[in-house]
Amino acid sequence: MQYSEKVMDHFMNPRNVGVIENPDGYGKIGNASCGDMMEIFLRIEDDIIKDVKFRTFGCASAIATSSISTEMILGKKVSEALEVTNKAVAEALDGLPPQKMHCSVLAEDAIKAAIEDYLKKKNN
Amino acid sequence: MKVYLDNNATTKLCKEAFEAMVPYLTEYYGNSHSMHRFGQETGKALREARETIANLLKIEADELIFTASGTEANNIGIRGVVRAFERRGKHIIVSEIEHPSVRNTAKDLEKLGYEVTFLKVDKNGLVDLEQLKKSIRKDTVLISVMHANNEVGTIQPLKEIGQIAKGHRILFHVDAVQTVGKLKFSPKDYNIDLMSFSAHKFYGPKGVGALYIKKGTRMAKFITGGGQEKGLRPGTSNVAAIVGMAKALEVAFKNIKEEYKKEKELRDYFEEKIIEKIPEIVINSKEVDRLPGTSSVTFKYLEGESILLSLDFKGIAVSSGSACSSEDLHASHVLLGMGIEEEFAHGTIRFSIGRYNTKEEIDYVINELPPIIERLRMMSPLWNEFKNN
Amino acid sequence: MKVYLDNNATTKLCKEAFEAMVPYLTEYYGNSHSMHRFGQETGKALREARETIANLLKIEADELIFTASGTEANNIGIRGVVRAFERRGKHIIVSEIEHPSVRNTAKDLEKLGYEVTFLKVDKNGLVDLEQLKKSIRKDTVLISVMHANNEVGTIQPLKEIGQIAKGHRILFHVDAVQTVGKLKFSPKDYNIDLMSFSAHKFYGPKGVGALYIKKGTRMAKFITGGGQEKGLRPGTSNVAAIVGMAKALEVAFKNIKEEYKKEKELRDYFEEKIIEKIPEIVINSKEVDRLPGTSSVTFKYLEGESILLSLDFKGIAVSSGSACSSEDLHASHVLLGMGIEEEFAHGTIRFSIGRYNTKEEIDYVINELPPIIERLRMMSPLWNEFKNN
Ligand SMILES: Cc1ncc(COP(=O)(O)O)c(C=O)c1O
Ligand SMILES: Cc1ncc(COP(=O)(O)O)c(C=O)c1O
Ligand code: FES
Ligand code: FES
Repeated sequence: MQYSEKVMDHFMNPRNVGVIENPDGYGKIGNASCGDMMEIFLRIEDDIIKDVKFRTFGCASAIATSSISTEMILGKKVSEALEVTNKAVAEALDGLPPQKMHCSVLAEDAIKAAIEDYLKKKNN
Repeated sequence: MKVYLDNNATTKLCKEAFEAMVPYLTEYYGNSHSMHRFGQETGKALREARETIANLLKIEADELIFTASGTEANNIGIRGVVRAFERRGKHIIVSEIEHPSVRNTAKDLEKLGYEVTFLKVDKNGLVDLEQLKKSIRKDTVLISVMHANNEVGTIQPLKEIGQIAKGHRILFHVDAVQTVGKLKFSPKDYNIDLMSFSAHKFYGPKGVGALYIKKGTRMAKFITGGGQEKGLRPGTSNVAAIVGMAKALEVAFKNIKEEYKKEKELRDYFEEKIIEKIPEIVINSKEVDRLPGTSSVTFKYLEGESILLSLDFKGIAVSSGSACSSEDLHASHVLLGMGIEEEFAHGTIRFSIGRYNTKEEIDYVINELPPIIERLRMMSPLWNEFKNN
Repeated sequence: MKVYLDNNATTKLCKEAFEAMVPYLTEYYGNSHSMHRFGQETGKALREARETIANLLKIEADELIFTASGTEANNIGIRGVVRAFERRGKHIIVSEIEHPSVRNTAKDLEKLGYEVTFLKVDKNGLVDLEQLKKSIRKDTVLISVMHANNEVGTIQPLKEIGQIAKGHRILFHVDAVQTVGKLKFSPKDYNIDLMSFSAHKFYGPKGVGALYIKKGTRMAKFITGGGQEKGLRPGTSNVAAIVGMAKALEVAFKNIKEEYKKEKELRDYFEEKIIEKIPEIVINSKEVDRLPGTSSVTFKYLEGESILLSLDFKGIAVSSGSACSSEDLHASHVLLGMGIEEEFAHGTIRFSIGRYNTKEEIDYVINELPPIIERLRMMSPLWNEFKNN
């Protein structure tokens, strides 16, 4: 099994690692016993993602997909961010080994969860 | 710097073995079972290699068959006796932490109508002798327990197990792939009936292993073909590799005690330093007799593949017990069998020190490891949860 | 002079293959399934070797698993499918003249509850297609027929057999150990589902073979262990040998037609001359398509071992179909299967010419052989009986 250079780059130099205090949206997905967990923090103004931070426990593929997906949603409208699929994330990384495709779902799900959290807060 | 700390996976072929092999890869190529001179040249080499290994292991040359790997030796040994002893009974006992070549063989035997008891191990990976005794039945024909575990290095009490087996007239198979060439012993020391080993674990070539079969042990054939290796492992003999195996074992035995000491010192030094420098780690099986060069370290709140690749980026080669770096996405059954929680099994890394490692290399690892762990933990939600509680 | 005419038994490793192997016996030693760089280096070599061989055989890389020998490939292939298709039926068909690695596997399957039809062959060693058709039953799951026979060189009508198999939706296994690297073909040409071959027959290293498994073929595991080679041939990959195999096949394919022509010319020249010089001999399978370098000669009223050793004394290496030079003291089942009388089977010698033989060497054999035969016949009561009648 071999990772693309892009995966290795995002794994070794992940973008947007960290936390946002009092985030507008927060999502946490995964299960430590399965070997993966991701949390994502969003700061949203006027339905636009102004800032995003993440933390991930998992393999190189999990960390790289987390990293690149934060780049992909930064500056986007919430509705656009919801359209980011795990396939698009994998493609942006120049592909993932087949047995690692499942890790890319983690990022997609975490983004969705954070946006749902944001929408729920907003509607309350 | 490049530091190879994956010597339990495979080792570098030693120069002596390579040089011993070269003539059999160039000049001497006859089939060792042919009657003509081309065959006699290689036939003689085959005989001598068998004698060399037999002498080192204090067995008879006649008690040794060459195989293509440790895996094959395990299959031929286990499947060969259970089939030969089918009429006496169809129950076998294997430990919970065997290598897949024993474990999956036992599982396949279950499908084929045999019954298997998987022996539990304690938190250090030691089998429970009381459970072993209780598991023995009238129809038990085989006990198979590995000598040292490849992931954590735990050395099993073979002497006691061998006595139990002998007392019940049950055959005793040992997967000694991790110990032959590292520890000095003979299968005769432990009442072993069948013992598997593999050259590439002791600086011999890949693609060759052997099975010790105690004289008089009834065996059915597993792989069928011509008459080579008593008909138990047919196929044109791989003389070059066998010669390399014998030479490698000879070299390994020459300094076996010094080598043991050196590896243990490096390993102990390594562990002492990283315990000092890195919080929240566990050294597995530390309390029991282990392989001298093996260090299994659980880095809590981390996933192994990410550690492995980060180390690799620095030129350091290790292996991981994480599901994420395994083919079937299951966490190591060895670590789980020892009662390590799944979450922590994921974060377990095996450092295996070998003959060619130096103190300088270990120092390099000791320096590179802490910042890697810190960086990854900063990213880990689990670590941050832990820190905040 | 030393003349090696036992190329059907095994061949000399070619220089190109040896040189391709050396880096993987010295510098690159990582486990090809490890994630670190040491493993990626060898993993890449393994992938490339698989692709090279697949390209030459016009199959997909994914359809090839590496084994330790032709024998193992035959066992994994045959036992793998019969177990996988057990529910559909338990009848298989194999030819009467298979190599022991197929023949004894079929016989073992009989013991395990399968039914085997052994297909008769004619005096040239060709299977009877009519008998094949008649042997097919509702529960037939596999036909296994070798491509070329190792003793007499007879090439079977694989195209026709493949069509028959396909027509009945029966799997078709071919032991192509004697033809891969000598004849240019693809398993796709003949509707083959499984095909075994072995590197040491085409100037590659001993200890490595391969099994072609047509995409989508259901296979049960024969040997169990880790996940290597799709779990069908577990054990640490022998990368050096696999790299050598790929290189050897590449070299063999480069001049495959010229080589065929050269060997055939030498062989035909040899046969012409000895027919001229030696009375009462029979060239077996002369009337049919044979391997180019194989010459099976029956020296009537003589016993093979004595010929073999007399030739060996002159530096000439051949093999014999005599019971006396076999381990089980049975005359060759191939020769007997072809209807050759036991008495004559004993006096049959296989001369197998290969890449490195020269016309000069053949001339030497042509000169040395007649006096040897004459001397031995002088001693033989059978010969004298014959002469006096
Ligand atoms: C036709 C045939 N099949 C199978 C084999 C077995 O090959 P190996 O020696 O690689 O196991 C041989 C050669 O010995 C052979 O000639
Ligand atoms: C304990 C143990 N048994 C068996 C094996 C299998 O050996 P091989 O790779 O030679 O088949 C290994 C190594 O992979 C091992 O560590
Ligand atoms: S997080 Fe386990 S495989 Fe990616
Ligand atoms: S005559 Fe001696 S074995 Fe046949």
